[in-house]
Amino acid sequence: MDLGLPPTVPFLDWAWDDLLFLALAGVMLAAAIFVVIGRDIVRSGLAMMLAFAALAGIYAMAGAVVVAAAQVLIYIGAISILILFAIMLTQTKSGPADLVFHRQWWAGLLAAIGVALLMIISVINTQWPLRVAERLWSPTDEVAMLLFMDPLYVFALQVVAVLLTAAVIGGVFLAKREGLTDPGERETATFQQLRPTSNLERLPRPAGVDAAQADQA
Amino acid sequence: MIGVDQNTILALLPPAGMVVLAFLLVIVDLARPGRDRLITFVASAGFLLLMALTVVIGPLPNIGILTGPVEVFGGAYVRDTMTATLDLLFLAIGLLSVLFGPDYLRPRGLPAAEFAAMLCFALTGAMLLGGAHDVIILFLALELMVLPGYMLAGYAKRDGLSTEGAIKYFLLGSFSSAIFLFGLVLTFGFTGTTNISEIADVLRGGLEGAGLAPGFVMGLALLTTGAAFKIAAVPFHYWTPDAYQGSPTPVTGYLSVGPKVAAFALILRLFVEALGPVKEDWTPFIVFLAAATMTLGNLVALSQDNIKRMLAYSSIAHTGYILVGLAAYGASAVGSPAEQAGLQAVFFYSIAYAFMNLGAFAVVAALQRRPGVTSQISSFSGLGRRAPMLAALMLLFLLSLTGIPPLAGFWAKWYVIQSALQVGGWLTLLAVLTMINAAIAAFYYLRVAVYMYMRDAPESTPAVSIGRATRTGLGVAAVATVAIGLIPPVTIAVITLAEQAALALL
Amino acid sequence: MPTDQLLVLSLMALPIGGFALTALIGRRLFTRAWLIAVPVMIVTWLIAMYLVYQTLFVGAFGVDGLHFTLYEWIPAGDFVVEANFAVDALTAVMLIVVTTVGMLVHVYSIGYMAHDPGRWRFFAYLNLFMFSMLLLVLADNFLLLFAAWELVGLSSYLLIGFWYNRRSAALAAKKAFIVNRVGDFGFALGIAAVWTTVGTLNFAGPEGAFELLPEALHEGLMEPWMMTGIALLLFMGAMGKSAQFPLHVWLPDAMEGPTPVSALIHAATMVNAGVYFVARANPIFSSAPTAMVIVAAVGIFTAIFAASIAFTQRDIKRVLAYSTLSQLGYMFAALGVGAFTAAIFHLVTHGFFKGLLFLGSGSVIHAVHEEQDMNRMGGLWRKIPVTHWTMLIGAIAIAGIPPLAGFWSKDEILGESFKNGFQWVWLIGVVVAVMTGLYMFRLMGKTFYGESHVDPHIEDKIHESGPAMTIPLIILAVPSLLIGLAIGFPPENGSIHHWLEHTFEHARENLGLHHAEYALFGIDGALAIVSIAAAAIGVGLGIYYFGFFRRRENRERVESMTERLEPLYVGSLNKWWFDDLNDLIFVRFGGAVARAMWWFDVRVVDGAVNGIGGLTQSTGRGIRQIQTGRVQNYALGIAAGLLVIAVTYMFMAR
Amino acid sequence: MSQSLDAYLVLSALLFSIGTFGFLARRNAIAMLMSIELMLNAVNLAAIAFGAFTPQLQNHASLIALLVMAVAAAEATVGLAIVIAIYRNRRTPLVDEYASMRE
Amino acid sequence: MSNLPLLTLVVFLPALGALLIAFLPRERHNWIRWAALGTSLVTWVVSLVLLVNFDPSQAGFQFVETAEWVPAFGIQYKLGVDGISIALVVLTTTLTAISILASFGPIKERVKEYMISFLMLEVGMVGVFLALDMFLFYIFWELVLIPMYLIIGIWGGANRIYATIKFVLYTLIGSLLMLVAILGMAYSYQVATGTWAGAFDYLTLRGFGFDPTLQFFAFAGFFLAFAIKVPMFPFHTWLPDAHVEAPTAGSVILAGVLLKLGGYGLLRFCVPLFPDAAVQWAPLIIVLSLIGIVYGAIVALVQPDLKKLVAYSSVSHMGFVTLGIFVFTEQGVQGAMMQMIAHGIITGALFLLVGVIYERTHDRTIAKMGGLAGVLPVYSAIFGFFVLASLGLPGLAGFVGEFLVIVGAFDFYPLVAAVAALAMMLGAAYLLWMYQRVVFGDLSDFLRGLGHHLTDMDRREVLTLAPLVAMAVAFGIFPGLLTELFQAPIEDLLAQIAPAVLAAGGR
Repeated sequence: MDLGLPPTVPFLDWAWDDLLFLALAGVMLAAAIFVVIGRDIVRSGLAMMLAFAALAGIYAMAGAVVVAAAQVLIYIGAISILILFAIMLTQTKSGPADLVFHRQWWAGLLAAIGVALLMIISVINTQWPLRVAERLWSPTDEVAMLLFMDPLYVFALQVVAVLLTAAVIGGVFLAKREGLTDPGERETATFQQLRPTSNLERLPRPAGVDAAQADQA
Repeated sequence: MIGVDQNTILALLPPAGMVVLAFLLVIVDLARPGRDRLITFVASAGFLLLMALTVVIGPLPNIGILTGPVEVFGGAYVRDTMTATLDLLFLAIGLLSVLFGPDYLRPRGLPAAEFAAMLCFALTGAMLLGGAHDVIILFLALELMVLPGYMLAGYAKRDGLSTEGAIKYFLLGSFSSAIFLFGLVLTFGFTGTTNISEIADVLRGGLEGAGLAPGFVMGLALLTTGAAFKIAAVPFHYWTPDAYQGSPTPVTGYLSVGPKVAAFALILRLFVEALGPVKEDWTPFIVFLAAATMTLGNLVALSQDNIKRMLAYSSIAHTGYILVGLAAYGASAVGSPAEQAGLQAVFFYSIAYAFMNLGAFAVVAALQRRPGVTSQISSFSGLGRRAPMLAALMLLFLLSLTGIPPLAGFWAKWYVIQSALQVGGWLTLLAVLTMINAAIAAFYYLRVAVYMYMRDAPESTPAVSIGRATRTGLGVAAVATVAIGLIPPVTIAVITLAEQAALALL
Repeated sequence: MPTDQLLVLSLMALPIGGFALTALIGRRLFTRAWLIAVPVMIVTWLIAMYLVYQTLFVGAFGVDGLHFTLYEWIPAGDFVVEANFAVDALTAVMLIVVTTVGMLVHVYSIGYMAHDPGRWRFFAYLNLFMFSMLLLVLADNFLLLFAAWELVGLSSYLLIGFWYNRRSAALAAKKAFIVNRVGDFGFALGIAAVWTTVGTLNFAGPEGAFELLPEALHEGLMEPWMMTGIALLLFMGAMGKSAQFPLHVWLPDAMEGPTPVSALIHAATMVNAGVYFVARANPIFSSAPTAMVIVAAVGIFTAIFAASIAFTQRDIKRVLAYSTLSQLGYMFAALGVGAFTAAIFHLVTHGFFKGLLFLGSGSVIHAVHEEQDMNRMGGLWRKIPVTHWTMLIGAIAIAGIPPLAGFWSKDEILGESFKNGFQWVWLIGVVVAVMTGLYMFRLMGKTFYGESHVDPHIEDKIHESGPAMTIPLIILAVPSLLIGLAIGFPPENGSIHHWLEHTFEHARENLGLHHAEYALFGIDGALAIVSIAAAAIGVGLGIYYFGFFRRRENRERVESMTERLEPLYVGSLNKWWFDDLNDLIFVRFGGAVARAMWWFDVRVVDGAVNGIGGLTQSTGRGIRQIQTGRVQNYALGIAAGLLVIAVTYMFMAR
Repeated sequence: MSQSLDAYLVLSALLFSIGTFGFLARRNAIAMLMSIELMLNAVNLAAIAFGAFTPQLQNHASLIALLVMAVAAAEATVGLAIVIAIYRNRRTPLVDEYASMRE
Repeated sequence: MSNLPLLTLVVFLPALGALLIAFLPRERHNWIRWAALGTSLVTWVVSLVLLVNFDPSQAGFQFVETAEWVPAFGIQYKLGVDGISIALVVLTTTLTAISILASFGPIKERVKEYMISFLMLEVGMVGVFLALDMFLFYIFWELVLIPMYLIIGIWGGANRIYATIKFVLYTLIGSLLMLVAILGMAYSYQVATGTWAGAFDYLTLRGFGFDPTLQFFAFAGFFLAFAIKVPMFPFHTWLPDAHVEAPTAGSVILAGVLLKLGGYGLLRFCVPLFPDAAVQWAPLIIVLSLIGIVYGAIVALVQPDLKKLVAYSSVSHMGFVTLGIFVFTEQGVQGAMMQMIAHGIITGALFLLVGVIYERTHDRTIAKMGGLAGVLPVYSAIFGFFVLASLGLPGLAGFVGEFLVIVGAFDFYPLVAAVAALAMMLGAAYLLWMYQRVVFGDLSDFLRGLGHHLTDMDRREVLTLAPLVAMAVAFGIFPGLLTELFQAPIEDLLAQIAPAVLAAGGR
């Protein structure tokens, strides 16, 4: 398909791919940042869907079209929706900043920046021994063949199946609302007692000095 | 093509059987809802059957259809002595946990079926972890193990503490999983393979002269962090006390051993087998983690008033002790006997620890059969009079945890120290630190004994009664704790098991 | 086993058997508690006399005496201590004093203790003491002697503290034992030194320490200072037992015990053990001239020091106690100057007359209803004549008026000190002789003469003691009168000198003392005159001040004298503040030190232990705070951990 | 740039860090869950990137990403179930208010 | 006789008895008591049979029993007895029987648990003395800890929990480091020989000759464990607390046997296994011993509590043991052994006596006592006897050991002996002062207030003390009975460390 575009982006002298990549990356990062700083959690959820979509585009650019498709199906179609439902179930819309962010958000920010710097520095400085210059494509059929023919992935698929089953069984149990009141006493009844009290048994002072007092402990 | 041959079936039978058992339990529950005793029976019978099956399949020292390691699914899963040993251990853990469940769950209106089923799923993951020979499987198995664990932690879903523990466990666990996964991917990108043997080969080959690439080092750091989280090593232990305290007590018992041993299996497969060639790089961290973990665990345990929380910190400390074995492996020269000794120590300690720690939690759970009994240490007051047998068992487990000979826990420490001493150097100091820690630990373990034997219970304290399942389970744990320490054939059997399992890794 | 050995053993077996039997069944004998102890003692005395006869007069055991081993007491590799015994001349002489006085005291006690409910204990202890004392003189090695040494200390402890509910008695008993232990500290070390040097602890024989030690010195195997050290360490033991300055403090207090005990233990026998031991160990001491000088100095200083205190004491027994100290000082001075025979001679005579004086004082005390303060006596001589006359004999004897016993021995001591080149000892000795006469006659005067100061209530009830008490007094008066003549005449050539000649051969050789003829009309005569004069002056002064008939002038003389000698008087009255010094050093300062150390133990040593424990706990409690319960904190912790680990990895990676 | 492995990896690192920040800073359990999803996606991106530039990994990377997605789905299921359960107990989704257990 | 595994019998008979008691009904106190006493007496008889059949002329171990245990590490079940251990074994069995008898009166609650604990304690103690395998030794060593922990903690006095935890922690720290040393030693052996066989065998290790660095540290590990147990200054502070809080019989065993474990360990393991290190460490140990001797005695002077006084006196007396061992002379070591036996007998008896008075008055404050001699003549006499024995009166057991140590120390360095001999004075001072305050004088108001409760010792109490009196006298007059037992092993030991002593410039 030839749209008659110039081989590179005008003025910037970038490949068009690069421009697309940058655009998608920009969208994704912006959306991701909105996810983590947005006050309205519903919007955060929606932004997350956007970020996932942009990511799907990047996957496609990186040649992993199957993954791109799966991203749309699974992440956007399933997980995000799930999360949105959960938000609906638990959320009282937006709130002031102190409800959104923990007081130590700045420390978190520092840590995140640190992680980012470390990761970026380390990956940039690495000569990946196996890398090739040219981007490769992962043809869907090959991926499919691999998935169903390679014993590793067959096995992995089985494990994932069990994993999902387990998650579903457990999730249903946990999320299921039971009308009956609890017949047994709940351990929450003892909340107060759980607060650490200080009648700890500490080594008393020398016995000769205040034996009697120490014994009262 | 996938060759489903005899070996594949044999190799995969125990974990597969576990999945089947899980489904069976769900089906039984659907068919006959609320029959807790039936569920417990089916589950324990299933565990026993699977144990027998595992023994029959092998490969165990001198037993088993399989006589050597078998790789299946293109090398994604391996059944060697380590796998078999860990399978047995996980099955035993499962059996005990299932037995301890009903006494606690039933009075609180919690079903046994889902508990048992979740346990089965989690243990499937653990067992797969023991045999995983591909990082993809490793990760999936890890998730399979931890996800049911999160749910088990929140199993008492109407209990605020249980769910609180669960969400903390879940959030932090997922966070660490992501970190771990990133590490895996970086490794994967660096080595170009996911197979554990191949990773080792690549690393072994690629280390000639050249240093490690920063990207891979970053991967190592991420992996170390993730793994340290899973075993609850300091400073990644934060989830442990809260999750353990909040969880229903039988679950706490399981959490304190199952995921921990499984996480060690992961470390053995990943760090020892795959990253063994770069052990010089990660060993210093293990040494540090070991020292920090046992020291902090013990120090904080000193001042705990809640026995579950205390045992949680104590389990952190035990993680530290096990790490000493790993450190011994890491610090020793390649091919030296200390390498094997270190790994052997890890296995032996895990086995001994599983029984004694489960036993201790089981006593706590048994006490809490009557709802309203808190997990404050003071609820042990006068137990020596109220329930002499139970108190004696608790004392036994505590002594074993302390490391008093000739109980299992003593041998475990023995092994750890010995492996560290074999390496010498800094590890000698680590051994000494271990012993000092053991002495500190004696203080809080004995504090429980003080309550049991030297303080009187309040007047109104009701009698203690324990169910048959718990009784059986306690008996098993106690017999194991004593037998591993005291009865020579058993000791030797466990030693051999640990030895062969260690050899399988080298 | 030969009869002689059996007899020797029975000397010890009888009293210890008597002790055991009395301890077990004595209580049921009520007033006849003596029924076992006294006969046993009489038999013991008879056996002892037989042995003495065999040793000294028949010479049945030769010059070296009878030596035999019962069994190996402590076999510990090279270190072997036997239970071996010896009867030689020195022992025999000691046996005379010990058993005779012991027997008489036993008899005397029948009367003296007749009304005490604890009499069975008393007789049991007396027998125990006799056993220990006999073991002491019979022992043929250092350690066995040391054992006996401690056992007599024990008996002394038990007897001093006999009236246990009297606090002062209990304290005195304790003090006696502990002060003796101070001496024994040195003694034990001395014994250890002997063994380390020569590898044996036996006294006699060619392989005995008394042969080997001087030999080792001769052959240069040991330095002279080592010999001196050994001698001084051993002497420490003797100082303790014989109450020499500065370990004298226990003896006056020991008078808290019943009077027969004072007579037996604290005058006639036990306190002489030090003298006996130094005499026994003469080969060692004579090889260490420096030590000898120190012995002489300590002895003569004690003599004058104690005599000075005896002037002012009011308690009749205390005066006698200080007198005993003083006389013991004489003996040590004699030992120190090399006059071993003289020392033993004085030991014998002193044993008799001091025993007599003590028993007499007991009789007096009994008569005035347990009153010991001489200011509350006076004029008793008519009421208790037997006591008076016998005590007078004792007093003259101790004062050193010839021909009574004390003169001969004391004169010999003074004479030999002068002749052996210790003129300073002689000079002080003469002064002490004056003082002796003075304080003894002060005692006699205050007690028996002058007007009565006795409590009027008991004035009428005073009567002479019964025969059980008076007969021993009379019997003892005989040797006090005559024994000096009997065994010590002619001077330096009496029987005792012949008996002991062989025993002190070593010493003479080592010291190189030539044995000049006694020159009655030469230096010896002159010296004798001096000592007679000194004694006479002392007695004269005593009579002058305290008189036979207490008159106003007497008291005025005393008062004017005390005024003139005020500082000396006060010092003497307060025993030169020695008890206060001890109290200050040991009780107050020592107690403070001990309390300080206890404080140190509880606060510092144990405090460190608990501190470490507490620190551990509080560290735990501190670290505990990082577990905030908030997931974000935890996550932050994890992230921080990750960063730290990653950065470290980066730096550490190859 | 789109031909550069580093670019993808840097992007992945950025996404991972944003997720990390979200996890560290947000109080809402679901927001934290979403942050984790971002982190998992970052992992996937890295995997795909490696696949795109490493012949041996080419197709494997896609499969890894797929498996990770499945895991993420399971994780989300479990997580949301737990969130709902605790919300019933505590009536708040703010995680830092769940601090009954501490020290 | 030789076919019977006598040593195993003597170790595990008490365990059998404990098992039997476990099946007796809990409320049948008398059955339990008699069963425990019977067990301990049978054990005692077996130990006597052992003693009778023992040949003191041999230096080596006799009645050795060996069985494989964990061959992978060369761990064996190996028991054996020599002159040193047999004396301590008999002391242990005797004191245990006496302690059990002495507990008939005072222990009225939880008799069953008490007796089981006591018998298990005996298993551990006898086992420690008999074990010839380092591993087995360690097991018995730790086994002692738990029953004692319970005995103090359950049947102890007011501040018992503090005391028992302190006791256990203190001991545990030492023993855990000893474990490190044991393992280091075994491993070093394995490296040198290439086999684990014999790596824990005492007899093999004893002649092995480890390298100096290992010796230095392994010695430190062992020494700490034993020094705490002995206890040496400055590791002694658990002792007064433990003694004060322990029930009477517990104190008896604590003083009589447990402290001996430390002395025995030094003699059996520290010195022969690490001769070079022992010589190297000796000066420090001697200094600490001397401090302990003098310091313990001085602190004992001012103790207000009878038990504390006796406890501090133990510190002083046990100082002689460590001193005697580390001067490396025949007399020193003989003295140390004698002192251990004597201290076991005498201090055990003193604690029994304190217990007798405590049972009547429920008080141990010296200041409240006084004048017992008039009311309790038999008690006062026996008390006096042991006071004298304790202060080292010749003719009683306490003297021989002390004197031999002084002689041995003098041989080593006279000043050392001089400092040690200070204890003669100080010992007399604190003991006699205490005795005077308790027994002499007028009956105190406190005691008078007790009226007719203040009775003299009954027959059972006399019976518990009579054997101790007999032993104190017998070993004082015939110390050869014991020294002959010790002679051969001690000569053996000294011959073994002679090269090390020579190398260090000793004699």
